[in-house]
Amino acid sequence: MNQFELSAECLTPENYREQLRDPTCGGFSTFEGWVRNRNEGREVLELEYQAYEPLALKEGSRIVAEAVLRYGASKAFCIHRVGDLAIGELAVWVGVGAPHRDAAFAACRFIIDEVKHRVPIWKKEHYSDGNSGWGNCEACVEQAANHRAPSSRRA
Amino acid sequence: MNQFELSAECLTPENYREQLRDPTCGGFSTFEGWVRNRNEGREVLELEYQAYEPLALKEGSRIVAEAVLRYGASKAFCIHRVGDLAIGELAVWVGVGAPHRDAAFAACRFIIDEVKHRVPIWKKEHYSDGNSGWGNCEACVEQAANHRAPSSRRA
Amino acid sequence: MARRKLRIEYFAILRERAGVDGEELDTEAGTPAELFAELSERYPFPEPDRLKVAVNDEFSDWQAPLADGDFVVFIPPVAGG
Amino acid sequence: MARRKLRIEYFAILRERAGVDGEELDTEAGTPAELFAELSERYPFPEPDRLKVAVNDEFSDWQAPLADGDFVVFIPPVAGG
Repeated sequence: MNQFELSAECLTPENYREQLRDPTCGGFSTFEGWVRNRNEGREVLELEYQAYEPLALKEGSRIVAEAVLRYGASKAFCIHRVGDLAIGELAVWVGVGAPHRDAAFAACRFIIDEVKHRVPIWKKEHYSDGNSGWGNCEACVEQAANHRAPSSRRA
Repeated sequence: MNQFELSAECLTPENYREQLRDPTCGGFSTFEGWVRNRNEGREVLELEYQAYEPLALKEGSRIVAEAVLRYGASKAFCIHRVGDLAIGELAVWVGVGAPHRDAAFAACRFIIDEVKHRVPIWKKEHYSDGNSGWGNCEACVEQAANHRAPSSRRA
Repeated sequence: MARRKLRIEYFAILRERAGVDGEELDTEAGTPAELFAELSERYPFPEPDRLKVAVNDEFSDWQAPLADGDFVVFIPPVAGG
Repeated sequence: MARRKLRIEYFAILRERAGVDGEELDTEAGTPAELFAELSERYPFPEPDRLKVAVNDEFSDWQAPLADGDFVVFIPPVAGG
């Protein structure tokens, strides 16, 4: 079992959980990210995850290994969906087993936080008003457009 | 689904998880307590959980309700095993769904911490050296024995 | 002095020390504290300072008055999870 | 001036703006920063300050020298989970 995987198929938590079982572990913490029907006030119909796979796999595995080392966890695994997802579908699953619950919770939280910041995966939301957007990419593009506008006027 | 339950049968996380699914939730955090093969340096062969059921159910439900209110979680559930458990078996399961992951993690952690402190459930560990003990009950009994000894001498 | 009939159930270390799951008691004890002191004469129970008490399936004060027919449970330090 | 053949792949908003998944480029750009500036002349790309860059499937500095045959990916703000 690799420490970080990408999947174009529906995620199957019971399988990952089974593979993390360990008689030295007293605590096991999981986090699941589900596709919500709303984001920032807009109704979401479905979404799409795109990944730069070779680097996502490397960076994701580094994060899981860091979490294990930093918190003294025994076993950890994270898997992220790619492709089209419906509302309520599982987008990401993290599971960590550790001797005690402090380490299990802390390592699980570390992994999901770092994955969201560091792994090259992008989310495109499709809204009920017909619009769609690439998560927080849109803001930076608008910002760039605003930067360009004045310089065009100056030219 | 009650918010807190006791079970003499093996716990079934996939069922609880399924019942907590909610399209308004973006984050779902679980904690599982597994029976470890060691505790405080001693090899554990099996253990037994005993509960004062009517009060355990009341206090457990209060804890889950408090967590939902305090952290703005959407759904939460906790179930605890009673009876004889083997190494690796699931002793307690907590699951919390919330709009965002901060609330899901915090409420899940709150529930397991409070359950361990407030719900009248006791654990008897059976060790490989033939001894057994009622969790942290033994220490207080020894302390009491020490208190009584001097007073007996005075009597 | 007033006497009352109480029902008591034991758990964990208290059950082991008492040697019974529970019992009915005809007693002059008017509070859980007095009841526990009376039982401690018969059984090698721990000091009550780390214990809690429940009356009729709710946590109770050690000094709350007991009524005839009350159901009392002494709660050693819990260890769930 | 030295020219080099680079392979570029686009993701997310950059793929939409470029209108292609990727391309081969024969260019004088010697660093990812120079390459991005060149591409920004052709496509309505965002400012590079919130982007990262990877060369040959590892994160790279914007000023690292590019070699012939390098594979370059510009990484807009990620949004997994």
